[in-house]
Amino acid sequence: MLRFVVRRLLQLIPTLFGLSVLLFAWIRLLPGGPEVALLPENATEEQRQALRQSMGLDDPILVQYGRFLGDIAQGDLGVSTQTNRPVLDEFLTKFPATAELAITAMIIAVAVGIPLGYFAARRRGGLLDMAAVTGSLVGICTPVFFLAFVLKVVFSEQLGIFPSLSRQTPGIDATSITGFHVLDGVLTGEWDAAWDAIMHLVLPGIALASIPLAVITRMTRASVLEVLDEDYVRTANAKGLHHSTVRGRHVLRNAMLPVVTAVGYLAGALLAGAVLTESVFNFGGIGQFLYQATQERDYPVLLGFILLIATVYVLINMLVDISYGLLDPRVRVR
Amino acid sequence: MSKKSDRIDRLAELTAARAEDSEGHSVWRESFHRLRRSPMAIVGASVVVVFVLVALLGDIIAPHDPISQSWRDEVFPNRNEFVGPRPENLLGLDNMGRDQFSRMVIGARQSLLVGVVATVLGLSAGAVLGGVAGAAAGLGGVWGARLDAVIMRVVDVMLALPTLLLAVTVAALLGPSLVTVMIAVGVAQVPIFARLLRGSMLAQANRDYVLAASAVGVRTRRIVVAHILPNSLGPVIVQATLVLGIAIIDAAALSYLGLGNPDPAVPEWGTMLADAQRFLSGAPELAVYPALAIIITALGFTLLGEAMRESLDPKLRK
Amino acid sequence: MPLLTVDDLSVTFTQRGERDVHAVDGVSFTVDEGQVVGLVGESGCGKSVTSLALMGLLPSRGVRVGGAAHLRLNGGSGAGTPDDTIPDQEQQGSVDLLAADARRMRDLRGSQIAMVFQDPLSSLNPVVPLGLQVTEILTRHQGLRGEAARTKAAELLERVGIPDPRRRLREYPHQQSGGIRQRALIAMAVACRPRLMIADEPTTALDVTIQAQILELLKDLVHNEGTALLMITHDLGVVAGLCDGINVLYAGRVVEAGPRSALFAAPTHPYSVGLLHSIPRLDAPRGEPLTPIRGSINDNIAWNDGCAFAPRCDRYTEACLEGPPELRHRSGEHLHRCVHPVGEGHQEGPASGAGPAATSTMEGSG
Amino acid sequence: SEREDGAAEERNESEPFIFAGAGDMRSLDPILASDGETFRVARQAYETLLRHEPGGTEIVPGLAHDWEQSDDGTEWTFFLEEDVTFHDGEEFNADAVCANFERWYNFEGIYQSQSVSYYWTTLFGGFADNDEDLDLPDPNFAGCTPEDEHTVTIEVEEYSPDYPGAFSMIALGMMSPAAIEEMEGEDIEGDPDDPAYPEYSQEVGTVAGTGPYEFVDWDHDAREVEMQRFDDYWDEDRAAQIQTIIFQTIEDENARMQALQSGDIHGYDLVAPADVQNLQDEGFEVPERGVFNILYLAFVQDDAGFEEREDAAEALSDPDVRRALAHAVDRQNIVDSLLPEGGEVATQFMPDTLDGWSDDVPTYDHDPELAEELLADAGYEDLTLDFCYPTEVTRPYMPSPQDIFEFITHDLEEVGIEVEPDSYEWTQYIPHTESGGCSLYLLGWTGDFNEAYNFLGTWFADYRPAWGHDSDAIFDTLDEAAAEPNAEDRVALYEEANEVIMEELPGLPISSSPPSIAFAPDIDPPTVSPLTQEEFAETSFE
Amino acid sequence: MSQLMSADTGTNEAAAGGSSLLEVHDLKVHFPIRSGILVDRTIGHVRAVDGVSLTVERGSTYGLVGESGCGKTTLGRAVLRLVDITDGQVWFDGTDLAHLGSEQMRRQRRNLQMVFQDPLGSLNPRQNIQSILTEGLQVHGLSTDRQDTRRRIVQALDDVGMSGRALSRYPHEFSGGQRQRIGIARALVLEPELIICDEPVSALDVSIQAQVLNLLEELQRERGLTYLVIAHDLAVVRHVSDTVGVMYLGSLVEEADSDTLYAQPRHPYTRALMSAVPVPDPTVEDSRERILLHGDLPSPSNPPAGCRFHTRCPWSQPQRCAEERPELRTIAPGHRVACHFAEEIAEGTLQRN
Ligand SMILES: Nc1ncnc2c1ncn2[C@@H]1O[C@H](COP(=O)(O)OP(=O)(O)OP(=O)(O)O)[C@@H](O)[C@H]1O
Ligand SMILES: Nc1ncnc2c1ncn2[C@@H]1O[C@H](COP(=O)(O)OP(=O)(O)OP(=O)(O)O)[C@@H](O)[C@H]1O
Ligand SMILES: [Mg+2]
Ligand SMILES: [Mg+2]
Repeated sequence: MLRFVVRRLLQLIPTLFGLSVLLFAWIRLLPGGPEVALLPENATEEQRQALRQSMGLDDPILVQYGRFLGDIAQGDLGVSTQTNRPVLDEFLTKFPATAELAITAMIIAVAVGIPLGYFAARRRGGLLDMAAVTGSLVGICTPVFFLAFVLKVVFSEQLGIFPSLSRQTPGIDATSITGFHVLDGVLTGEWDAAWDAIMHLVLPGIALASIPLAVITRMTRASVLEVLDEDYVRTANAKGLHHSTVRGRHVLRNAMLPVVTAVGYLAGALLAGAVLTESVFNFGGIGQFLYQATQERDYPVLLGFILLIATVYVLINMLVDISYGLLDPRVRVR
Repeated sequence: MSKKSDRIDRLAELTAARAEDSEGHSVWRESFHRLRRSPMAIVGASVVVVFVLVALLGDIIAPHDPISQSWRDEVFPNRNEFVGPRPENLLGLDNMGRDQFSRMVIGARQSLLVGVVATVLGLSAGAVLGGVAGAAAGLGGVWGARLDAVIMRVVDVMLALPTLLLAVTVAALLGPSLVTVMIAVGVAQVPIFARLLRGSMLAQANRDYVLAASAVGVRTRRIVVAHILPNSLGPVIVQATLVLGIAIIDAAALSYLGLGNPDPAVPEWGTMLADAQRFLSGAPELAVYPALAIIITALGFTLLGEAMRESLDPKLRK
Repeated sequence: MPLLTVDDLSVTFTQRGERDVHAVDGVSFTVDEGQVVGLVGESGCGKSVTSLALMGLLPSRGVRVGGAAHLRLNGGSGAGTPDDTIPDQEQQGSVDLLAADARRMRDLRGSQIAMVFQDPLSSLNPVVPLGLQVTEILTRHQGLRGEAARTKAAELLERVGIPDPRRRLREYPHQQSGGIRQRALIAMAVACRPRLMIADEPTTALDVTIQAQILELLKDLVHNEGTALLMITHDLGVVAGLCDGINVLYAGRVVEAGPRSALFAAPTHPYSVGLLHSIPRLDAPRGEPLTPIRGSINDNIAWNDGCAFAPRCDRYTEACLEGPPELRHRSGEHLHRCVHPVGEGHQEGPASGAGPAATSTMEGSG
Repeated sequence: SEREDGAAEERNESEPFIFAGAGDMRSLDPILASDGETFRVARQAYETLLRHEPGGTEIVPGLAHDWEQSDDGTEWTFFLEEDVTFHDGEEFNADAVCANFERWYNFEGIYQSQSVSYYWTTLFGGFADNDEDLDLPDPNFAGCTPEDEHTVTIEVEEYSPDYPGAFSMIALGMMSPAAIEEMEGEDIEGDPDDPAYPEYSQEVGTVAGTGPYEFVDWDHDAREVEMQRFDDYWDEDRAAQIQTIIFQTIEDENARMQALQSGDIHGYDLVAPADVQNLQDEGFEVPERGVFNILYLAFVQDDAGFEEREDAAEALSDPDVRRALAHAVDRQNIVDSLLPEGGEVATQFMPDTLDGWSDDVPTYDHDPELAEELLADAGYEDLTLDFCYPTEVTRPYMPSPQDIFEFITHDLEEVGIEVEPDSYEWTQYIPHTESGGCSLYLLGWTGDFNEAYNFLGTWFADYRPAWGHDSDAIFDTLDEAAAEPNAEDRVALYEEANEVIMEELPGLPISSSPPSIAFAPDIDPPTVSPLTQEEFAETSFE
Repeated sequence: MSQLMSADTGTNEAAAGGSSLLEVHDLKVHFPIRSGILVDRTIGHVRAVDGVSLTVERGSTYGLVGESGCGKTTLGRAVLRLVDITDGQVWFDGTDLAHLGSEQMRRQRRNLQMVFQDPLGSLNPRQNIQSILTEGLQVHGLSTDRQDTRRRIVQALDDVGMSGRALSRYPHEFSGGQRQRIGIARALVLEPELIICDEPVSALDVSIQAQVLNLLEELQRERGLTYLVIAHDLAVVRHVSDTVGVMYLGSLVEEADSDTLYAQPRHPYTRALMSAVPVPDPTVEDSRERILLHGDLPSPSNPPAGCRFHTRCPWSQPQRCAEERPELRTIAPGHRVACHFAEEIAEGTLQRN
């Protein structure tokens, strides 16, 4: 098992390395080169030269890449042109908001999707099944931003149940330790702050959960259907085991394997969906900041965030792989 | 003598029912037959057909110029006064006094265009990458394995970038335009297609019929092209259908984020939806129409894709 | 009263938009205590469906089960004390496996009747350690937990001839060889000393040398424990060495049944005869040609139209198409379902190779 | 239970007033800023020597209860309030005033950049030691002299119509001398065009003003500024009512409205016209501000090095083309359909409430036929023009830029002009249009104080690539007006300038319209100001 | 080894002129086991085939039996060069296939054909029967004339007992037996000299099995085909073969003509195998002596030292069996055994332990 974990950890290196190459190539491949992105359209040849000089664009490409890699290794991803703060700092301060939101969404998706998928599969062709199948299809096809907007209008503007924006009621007394508001509230015992943070998470969490929820429901359903047909489930039943044992140990446990993998790549969907959801809910995480960066052509942030998000994504997938290894003894071998 | 043939006829009659006619049905055709019986496919295909027709025949269907603000004297967005459905404007007017119905119709064209171009882009680039990797890994020995490893590493890395995020960044770097959206959405699909085709090809490469073909003396190139590829395309076609749906949603999202066509007059569902949210209190339908259009169209493609997936599923093939 | 009395068992698969499949069609047989009864037949003749019906493991939708299958009980292990919720008949010591409700069946399965399946790899849960898969049945039916269960499980594995049982308990199915896996499945099946064990092609996926080991093990268990065994297989050789009584199935019906000596000595149904002549025998002199059965199982006709085997039968006459043939006594317990049984004088046979199967399908008999 | 009640009451008492703007503030030190979002917040913490009457544009006493000007308008003497203390406990007096002016005048390095100290350079020219790279004007500031403890004289080189208005600019808010001393060492890093603000302007702690509220916290990530009532505020009549006030950033105007409706905020600025009626119907307060702005469409006549604009610039250099454009645009329609109630078509580049507004400017009625004719005569039947508009932004003079853009585009296309749309995010839009990157673009201006020069001078004092319009007639008239201390003569010159401008038509003034602000029903809102200079100290919960 | 070097091309004296069609010399196929953290390294080998030599006479059938995983399939594929040969020679009709260039090998394949175990899996589901059968002709340039091609494939179908009506149908529309016939027809249409049948009947029902076995025999009689039949079912192999080779863990342990093998099995493994095959006759079954092996086939990636079979052998002797690998030696004409104590066991001087 340890070997497996170490192996997976080491496999990160080529991926991250490849990522840096890709990003670097991408900057260079921008039509007209990076100066087009950084200089005004009517820039003079002199300005161009000066920029090329200062960015070392005339150095051999390998030297440039080496410098790029060196900077990254030192955590230097440049400075945001919007805020003038280092990109890494921006990311680190905004990450907790997005992480909190994404985790909420994932919890919703898993907590609702798995039971729903399971019961849909058990009552295949029944009413619940039809509802789950159509519901999840519609869920996948509904643009996140529209859903977010509708949720806001209904639950916040009309019914006034949940707040319509941000992570926290302004002016609430909350101590910040980790940047995760709910966690902070629990750690410090500021229960009202924790509750406030939870209330703020509900609507964006649901909006962001829509796609993962749909995917997990469908996947659970398909995979439960498949597992129900497996010989070992028949064996378990032949042993006269209680229904609950069969369901938990023999059906769900195996049916969860593909779902676990899905959680990994859904993390990507969550990070992407955060761009839209956070903007609608003014949530102030990396998604919204990235959106502002696209608006203001904040290239250092765009590229830096992409690199960091991809790293986070790769890390999540590695964790998912490792937990998959924990769940499925067969993959540990390799 | 006659007694014997009677007897044979009788038995033949009884067994005939199972012997079926001897006209061969290819797997594709069988799938298609199954597809035609699936309600999911029927609904999906109808939506898709209507959508494509509307998109192609938009100019004929649309009763008015979707860009001309012909009735702008009748609409006062600043006072929340809008014009709802009426005989000459089936879906009413938008906030600029344009015929909403015509805009919806012409908007379909943008969506189709983005969807098709992005999918073709993603599919062709992905298929080339995946096809080369798959062929190399399946048959190519040591060097093939290395080529495959290199390509798949690149694809892994691309896969590490969440698709919409990749699209947003591409769009931001290239500047807003329709072409940007197509490229962005297309590029995001490349790794998915590549993986899919490679996986599917590898699965096929291990099948006995491939071995049989090379045992017969078929050249490697022909094995790939004539045996492995056609059998691997099923999932790719399914995915392409699904991607068409996704592309329409993603394109709407990009337009919503302001990364689409910078000309706001050109009707595009995502932009229309983003725009209309401002008038939710006065004219909620302005937002609802494009939203429904996006959902229904994407749903149509998704249903069709899912139905195709089911009809191609070997498990259902008896 | 025999241990298991299967009476007119029929299983029909119904699916909307498709013809009903009569997978099992009026099968009757009995199994006595300590007896090994074989169900033989080609693929698709309904062997597995029969066993699943007896176990109550058929899917709940789209299946019609008819007939009865009484399992004799005599208080004691597993089933617990008499109880108001159990029907009267049961109180008297027998239960109809086809009529019992789901909860009751769960109590019976594993404790009174156990089953061993064909593919030992897919029949074991890949992500649960072998040990837990063995102990869970002990926990369920005997209330054993923790170390007690583990000790008992290790004993069981030891008994079915698995070396180093303690280690295996911690391991997973994929780490075991095919033989070990099948032994483990058998260990689970015998864990609660069931009165009846059903083995559905327990050796088909295994090599001959391993098959011999497993067959030996099964024999041993039947011998020592007095467990009755319903052996399902397509291999007549296996049946010949193991079973006391044999039922030959064809297209969902028993076409011939009897004690093995009688049946092998003088098979009467053309199908049984054909099967026996299809198999190359190791002890036969080389060069003796095989005489296969024509066509394939797809060439059947429905039993209602006559003998399902008629299209493949060399002895077929028009009489075969006059309704379904009856299952008749030949001698003693030897039964057959044939209009023109072998060895009873056959008047009107079509020339070999000119049978209807050869004309209606493309498959010649070579 | 008594204790509980008490706690509940206390919380109610400390319940913050939350107001949403469309952007975060940029700097705690107002001299480093030039944007409305910063000034809105800064106005609560700082005060200026003079200020505007609540709800109007008239200049009234601020920290100076009286002021005098010399005849030539170069010496300004202020008589200061006594007993005024800064948030950090320092005393406000003549020395403090001079400390501020000396500090600004002696800015060095990137502090001198236009993008840092825009208002200083606009109002007082350059610095003691101008950086040669920055191309700065000579300073107009000549010195600050404390006459006595509470009297101070500020001298300038020459008269400017920006005075005394300049002394009411919140950019020149008074900062505690102790704070100034502390800031002294901090440099601005980065580019002159893209400065990295010094830490003191980003973290609460150093800065201190005299206003009714003091800064408590600025959460950059949540983009919230929290302010606390300053209990030692000097003017009891204008002391703050509410204990805590929070300025929040919600970019999307729709989201701002929803936040107000769902009770997450108590007020917000820049209400979309479509929402005004709606909010009022639901019981929200949408007080009407006076009109003090101009929205215009610029006709840029110089390509400024943007080669693809060459043809467009040449066409726009033809006065007939510009006139044709003016006739093509249906401004009344824009005002009727898109702008808030109370908006009017502008006939010249300033609102009609301002002295200097002329009755005799040439007018350009909506007349598409005439426009087409003019274009045909000029030989530009198939003219293609690029037209820029800002995205994702609402300005006080321009509630929905894209809608206005679409209206105008439609009008232009009606007369046969082909429009190439181009959009930029606001922070990109300003530099791009300013450098002459667009042929047509939408922009506007809200006046800082009641002086025509604040409008006209902003655009037409000299040659700007933003207009590409070179006209001695306009520049000279405005120069003359700027140097004329006599109010009456000056107004006459303004009128003349307006007439010339409308004759030459470097761009088309479109409208003046009142920007809207909204408050929750349980709020007693502050007096709203045409200059968007609300003082939230007046606000209270009902 | 030296033979190997010189044997790149040209003919082998031993093979030339003789009646043997196929000679395999010391054939080895080792599959590398790759694993590694960043770059895959070879950390070991699966010795699927580990030094097999055998000769197949023209017009005869050579049967190969052994437990699952012992390398039968690999050996068959290696002959056709469908897997990479690690070492050894494969003389086919005077040519060493093991060292042919890939294009030459491809051409040779016309003469060596293969029938696969899984009849459905070995047919391309998207090709109809016509195209399946024509493909071989096409790639070998034999299908110049449309009519001739059609005649040939119809003939091939006829040979396997199917009608030409099948041509336009697809594999999934046939029964298992019919599919296997199609597989055989595909091999036949090229008129090969040698057909390698890899488990040709093990996926089929008993009754169909007999049909296919009869068909194979019939074809051999009619055309003088040579077969290499691979199966795990000893009864089947013995039934069809003239000579039978018994494989255990990658190598041959015994080889004899099929009657001799049944009458006088000399290798303990063969004996065990023989005794394990059930016979459908109760009297035989009840009276038979059984040699039960314990344990399973060891892993071919880590085979036991000495005699590969010693771990499971009832006669295994402490020292020699564990240390010295027995040669395949001729103990009687046409009877080769790889056991140190073959004679002792046969004479009964060595008892089972
Ligand atoms: N779930 C099902 N739905 C429909 N038909 C079924 C189902 N299960 C089995 N059948 C049909 O019932 C018949 C008997 O199947 P069964 O599995 O009992 O055969 P078998 O004798 O066990 O064959 P094998 O030797 O291949 O295991 C077959 O024709 C099969 O197609
Ligand atoms: N391509 C391959 N890569 C690695 N190992 C292989 C490969 N092909 C076969 N092997 C291994 O080589 C050994 C021999 O396999 P082979 O298929 O020849 O056995 P077999 O005797 O045909 O068995 P079966 O009766 O199961 O078909 C097995 O252990 C197998 O796992
Ligand atoms: Mg079965
Ligand atoms: Mg094999």
